[in-house]
Amino acid sequence: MSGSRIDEAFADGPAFIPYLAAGDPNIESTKEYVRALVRGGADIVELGLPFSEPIAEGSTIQNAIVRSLEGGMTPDAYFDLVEDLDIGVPVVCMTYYNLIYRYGEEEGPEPFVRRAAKVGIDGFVVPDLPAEEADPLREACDEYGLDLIFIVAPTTRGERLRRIMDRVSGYVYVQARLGTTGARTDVSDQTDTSLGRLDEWDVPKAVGFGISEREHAERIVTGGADGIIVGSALVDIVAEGDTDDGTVAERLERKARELKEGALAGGESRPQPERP
Amino acid sequence: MSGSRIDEAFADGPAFIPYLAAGDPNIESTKEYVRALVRGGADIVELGLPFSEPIAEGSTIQNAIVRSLEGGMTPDAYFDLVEDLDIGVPVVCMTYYNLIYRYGEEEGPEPFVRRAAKVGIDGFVVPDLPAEEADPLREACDEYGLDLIFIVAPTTRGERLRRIMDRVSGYVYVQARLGTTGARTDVSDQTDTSLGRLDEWDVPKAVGFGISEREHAERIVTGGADGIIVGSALVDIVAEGDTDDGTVAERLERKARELKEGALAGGESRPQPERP
Amino acid sequence: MSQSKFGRYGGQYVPEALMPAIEELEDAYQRYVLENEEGFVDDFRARLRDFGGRPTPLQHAEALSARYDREVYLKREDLLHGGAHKLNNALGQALLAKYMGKERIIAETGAGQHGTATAMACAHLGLDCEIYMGERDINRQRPNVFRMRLNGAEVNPVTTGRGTLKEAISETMRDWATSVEDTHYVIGSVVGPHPFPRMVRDFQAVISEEARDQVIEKTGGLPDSVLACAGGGSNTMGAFHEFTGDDTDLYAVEAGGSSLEVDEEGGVAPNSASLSTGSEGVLHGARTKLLQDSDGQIMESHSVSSGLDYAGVGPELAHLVDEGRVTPVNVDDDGALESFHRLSQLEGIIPALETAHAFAFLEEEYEDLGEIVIVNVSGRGDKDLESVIEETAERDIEGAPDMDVFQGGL
Amino acid sequence: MSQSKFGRYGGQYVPEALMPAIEELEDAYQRYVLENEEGFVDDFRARLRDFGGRPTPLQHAEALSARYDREVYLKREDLLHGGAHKLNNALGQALLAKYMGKERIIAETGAGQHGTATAMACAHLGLDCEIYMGERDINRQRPNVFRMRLNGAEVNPVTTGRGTLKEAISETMRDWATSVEDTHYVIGSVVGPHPFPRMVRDFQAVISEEARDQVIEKTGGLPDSVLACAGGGSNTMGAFHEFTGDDTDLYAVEAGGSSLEVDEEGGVAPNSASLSTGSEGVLHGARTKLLQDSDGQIMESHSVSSGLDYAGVGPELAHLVDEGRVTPVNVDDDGALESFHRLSQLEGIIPALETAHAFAFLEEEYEDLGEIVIVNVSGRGDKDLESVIEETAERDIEGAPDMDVFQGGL
Ligand SMILES: Cc1ncc(COP(=O)(O)O)c(C=O)c1O
Ligand SMILES: Cc1ncc(COP(=O)(O)O)c(C=O)c1O
Repeated sequence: MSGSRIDEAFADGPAFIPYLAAGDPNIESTKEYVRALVRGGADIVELGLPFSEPIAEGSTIQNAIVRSLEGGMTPDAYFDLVEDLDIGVPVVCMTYYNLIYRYGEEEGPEPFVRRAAKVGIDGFVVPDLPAEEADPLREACDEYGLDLIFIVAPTTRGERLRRIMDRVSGYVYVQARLGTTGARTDVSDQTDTSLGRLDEWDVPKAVGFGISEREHAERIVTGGADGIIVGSALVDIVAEGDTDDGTVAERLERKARELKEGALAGGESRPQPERP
Repeated sequence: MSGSRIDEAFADGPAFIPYLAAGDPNIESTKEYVRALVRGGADIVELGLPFSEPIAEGSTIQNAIVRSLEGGMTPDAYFDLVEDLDIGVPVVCMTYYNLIYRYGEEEGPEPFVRRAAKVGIDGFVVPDLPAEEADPLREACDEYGLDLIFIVAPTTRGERLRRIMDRVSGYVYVQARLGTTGARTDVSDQTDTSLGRLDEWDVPKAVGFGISEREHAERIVTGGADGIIVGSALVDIVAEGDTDDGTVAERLERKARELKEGALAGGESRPQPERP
Repeated sequence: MSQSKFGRYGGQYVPEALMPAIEELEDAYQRYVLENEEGFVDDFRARLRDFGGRPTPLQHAEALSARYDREVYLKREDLLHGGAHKLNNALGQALLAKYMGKERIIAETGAGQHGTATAMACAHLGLDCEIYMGERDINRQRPNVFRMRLNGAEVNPVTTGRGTLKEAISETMRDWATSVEDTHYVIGSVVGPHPFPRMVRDFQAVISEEARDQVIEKTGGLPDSVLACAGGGSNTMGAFHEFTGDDTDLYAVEAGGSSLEVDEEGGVAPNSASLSTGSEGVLHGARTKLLQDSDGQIMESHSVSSGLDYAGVGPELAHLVDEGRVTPVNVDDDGALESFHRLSQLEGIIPALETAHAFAFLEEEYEDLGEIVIVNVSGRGDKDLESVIEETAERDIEGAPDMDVFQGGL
Repeated sequence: MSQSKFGRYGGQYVPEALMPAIEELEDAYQRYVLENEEGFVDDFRARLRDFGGRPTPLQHAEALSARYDREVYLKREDLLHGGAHKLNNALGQALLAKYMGKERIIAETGAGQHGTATAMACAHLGLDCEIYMGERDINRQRPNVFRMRLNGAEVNPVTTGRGTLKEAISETMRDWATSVEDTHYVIGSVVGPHPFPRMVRDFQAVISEEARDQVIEKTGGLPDSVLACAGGGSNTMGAFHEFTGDDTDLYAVEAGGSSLEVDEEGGVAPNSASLSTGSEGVLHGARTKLLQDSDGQIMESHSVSSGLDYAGVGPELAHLVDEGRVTPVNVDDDGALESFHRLSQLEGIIPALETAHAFAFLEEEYEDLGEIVIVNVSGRGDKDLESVIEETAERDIEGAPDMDVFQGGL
């Protein structure tokens, strides 16, 4: 659990982790958008591999997934996309377990992980895979040196929390509020409590679900987060398309910069965490 | 059970008994139509007092009843109509029991019968009043010297037949076939059998239900009937209104003549019954 | 032979052509139903159980009991196959017809519940079936028309008059007068000539037989009152019969329609409250209480519920009212609709609009009904959804859900 | 704690936010359902009896027995309150939620039967209720939508995907992920994460508990085969559970839809036969057999019956099929429609279109089903009238009544 590319991404202060649905609306655009986000300051990129039943997503990302699937996105196309990216920051694959489980000829998650490692993916977030069912994927990740990021929810406590934190690597995805993904206009009070519960663990804590503004980013990092994850606010920009305000790529870069600045500002207003 | 005006109507050979719904389409017309029928040879007139639930009638007479009720026909209007008629042949009131039962202030059929007698009605046919329920009406009729005609159906046999024939006066209404009133194009085979069953009784037998043509009339009288009752075929003419073929009254008179001739022809082709 | 009258009511006022069939039926009723010849009654009970789903529960209604601060029990005839108490009678008569060797069944229907029950019973027993239904009712109760057709029955529209139950009965009697030799007329309520009122009551009495045992088992005693809606009165008599010897108050809840006033001129009584407001007369084979004008012409009745929309009522019920044993009461269309929504929301039971009348009376008069009240849930409301949408939209019904999405029908 | 897997199937593949609620539910299931804490099971059984109408009959089907020359028995779940077996589960879970102190119930529904059952149970128990339903299903099952509204439930249309059951389940899970602290998700079949498949089966097992006793009482022995239609599989598991230890053949009849062929390109499987043609995968919380493409994307399923229109199936059923204990079979839309009409006409029972699938299999394969056959009549067809009119008119269905008068709908 040390020395992965993901770990390094948290080394220089609070990380900004944008999410996009791969293939929304097509493969070439995704490459362009990801690069724009990196230019804007992304430290890690979460790239969604669309699944037809995205039970953890709100309508913004659901719609992105529909666009992507209609554009012909498949696991193989996804891997090719990542292979082509070459962006210099770690890529985390966010998808649902069935796609991982079904991939390849052999049974289980191993073929998927093997291929992911090969194309340069650094870790996974699998929203429908709680710690209880994660052992096969955890093993395959270990074998190929990939991180397996778990989500902790506001409802995760005590024994459960321990079970998850025993298995997590890369960072822990702190779900800022109950519910599904989706941009909000406020910061949930649950966030600070959730972060507090994680004090005793040394793994980086990245907060997601609902962050859409510079101020959110700042407040959350001030509250103790090591990173912020932003998805729907960016997917909204993709969905809007080019406007008078700039192309999608331009606006993504601008938004990324703004959020990253928020995170940095938050980082300065609190005692820097000791990093190992 | 002797010497009533109805009995006399059967004295001179087979009787022709037309039926019309009183007040169809209005009172003045009914008077005109009844007189036309008498000119055509009617020996007795059955004049229907319309009841809202005529369960024994087919659609022809149902419609006539609707027209009459919509024209404002009531029991009192009916009595006035009959009182005005002055046609020289007996009038039989055909109606349903509720109108008889409800009439007047006192309970039971007596007020209705009293008034009927006063306006010159000679008898009743009440299709929904079987022998079992007829005693109160029979008594009132006896009191005022009116005949109470019963219907015998093709299904009426044995004990039932006896019970009816014990109570009948004027004539017995032989229902030519099962079902409701309505003009037909054939003569039912049931008719002869029904007539046969009545041989032992000496009261006049008039056959109705479905007779519409001269030939029917002839055949039925040949078969032993003492009279024929014709309703729907005449009501059809009323419903049609005046045509190129003549006014309603003219056509009713013509039809009556034709049917009466049929009856007479039938009478000649069989041994005349002995009359007391 | 059984008595043809109940006090001054009842009798056999039918065309002579039908009398032999009625005598045959009296005989069959005596032998099969009263004397259990050939095990008819056992067969009937077994079919009611296995095909019909008897016994139906007597349910303690928690929300209503709390609302009215007394123990309210529901006799759940809505759970009977077909969705109403009507099957008790339809199955009994269709089976009797089969024992009598009849091959064809005819019946009238108002709400369509008796028609569907008869069609189901005939399909179950392999009998031919034709149903007469007023054209207006056909339009008010389309799903039931379709269900009858699905069960293989013919549905004959009746276009005379206002096209409701009264006309349908008249028309079925006309068919019977033609077809009487091989056909049995399965009349749908405790109306018509003897022996129908008595026989239909006997078939429906299973309701109170069960309910009486059940209420004793659940409460240790008898109910203070029993409530049932009354159209022709079959669920009423079924729910009351076994209690008539007890000290239980019996309420027959009629449809007050839109008003108890009568339009003599138009021949319309905008209600179906023959027990409450009617007068003695003869209709459809029996002397009973009727809605009629001063001449004796039968009025067009009205109710928001097709199954109560009838100008007459069973002669036995008329007699029990005269005797003071049954109390006739009535509630109006609005009250019935309100109760329809109330029961749906509070108890999770969507009642027939007919049934809803009994609950409307409960709402109005619960204070006088004693500690233990049984309401007969004569049927379920699935057949009424379309009517409820329309009628609720026309009114301002307390507690109704927002109907907007259903404008334009289902 | 109970086992979370059935062989290789089952498990708990859900977002972490839900896991604490699922653990809480496991605990409540253990205590209340398995150990009858606070008399939960007694309370549940009493309500099933009095509110639900249990036991339902096991009826000897005379016409079908003659037609197939063997003894055919019908387990009459169509007589349960609400019109389908669904209430067994909905009432069990809603009651459990009440014991757990939850105030709000959410549920998904396909045919609307689980939604109506849940809405009824919630009205009965005084719980708030919201139902998610695919927009397409809302249009196919309007009367059920209205019934839910009448019972005071909100009905939330789900517009993603093809707007059927799969999408409704996903959307309900999303709601639950937000509301998990005060809300219980009443899942509608033996699907979803552990403990749902086991718990729903336990609530539905009353079907086979009764049927096993009843068939022994009626025939002196056990049936040679039991047939039940399989969507998610709750009526199937309910009808099979108590027979799994016996020597009785168990047939899960799936919807063959219009074809068993799959359109990989379009992402559509024009059937819902996941047991017969599906492959292993993870959906809606469990590992089970699924209709999916070679990438693992879930296919849009199809069936003429909304209630079977689902790409997955209960994990226990998948396991029993792998073990050879349950035989998966399927019949197509046409066969189901034909059987719908056949049962309506021959037995006087209008079945749900879902249920009709089991009868279609009986018609096709009766020769191999042995002497005594039980068919589980999972529901009644009142909700399907509109669909049947449309679908029958589109096809040339043997034995269907003339539909002309119903063109344009009910
Ligand atoms: C559910 C229901 N309740 C009551 C009635 C009224 O009939 P009766 O008074 O004969 O029970 C009907 C008639 O169709 C009905 O369908
Ligand atoms: C009548 C009926 N039968 C069967 C089903 C299929 O569900 P399951 O397989 O869970 O019993 C449904 C679902 O709605 C239904 O309504």
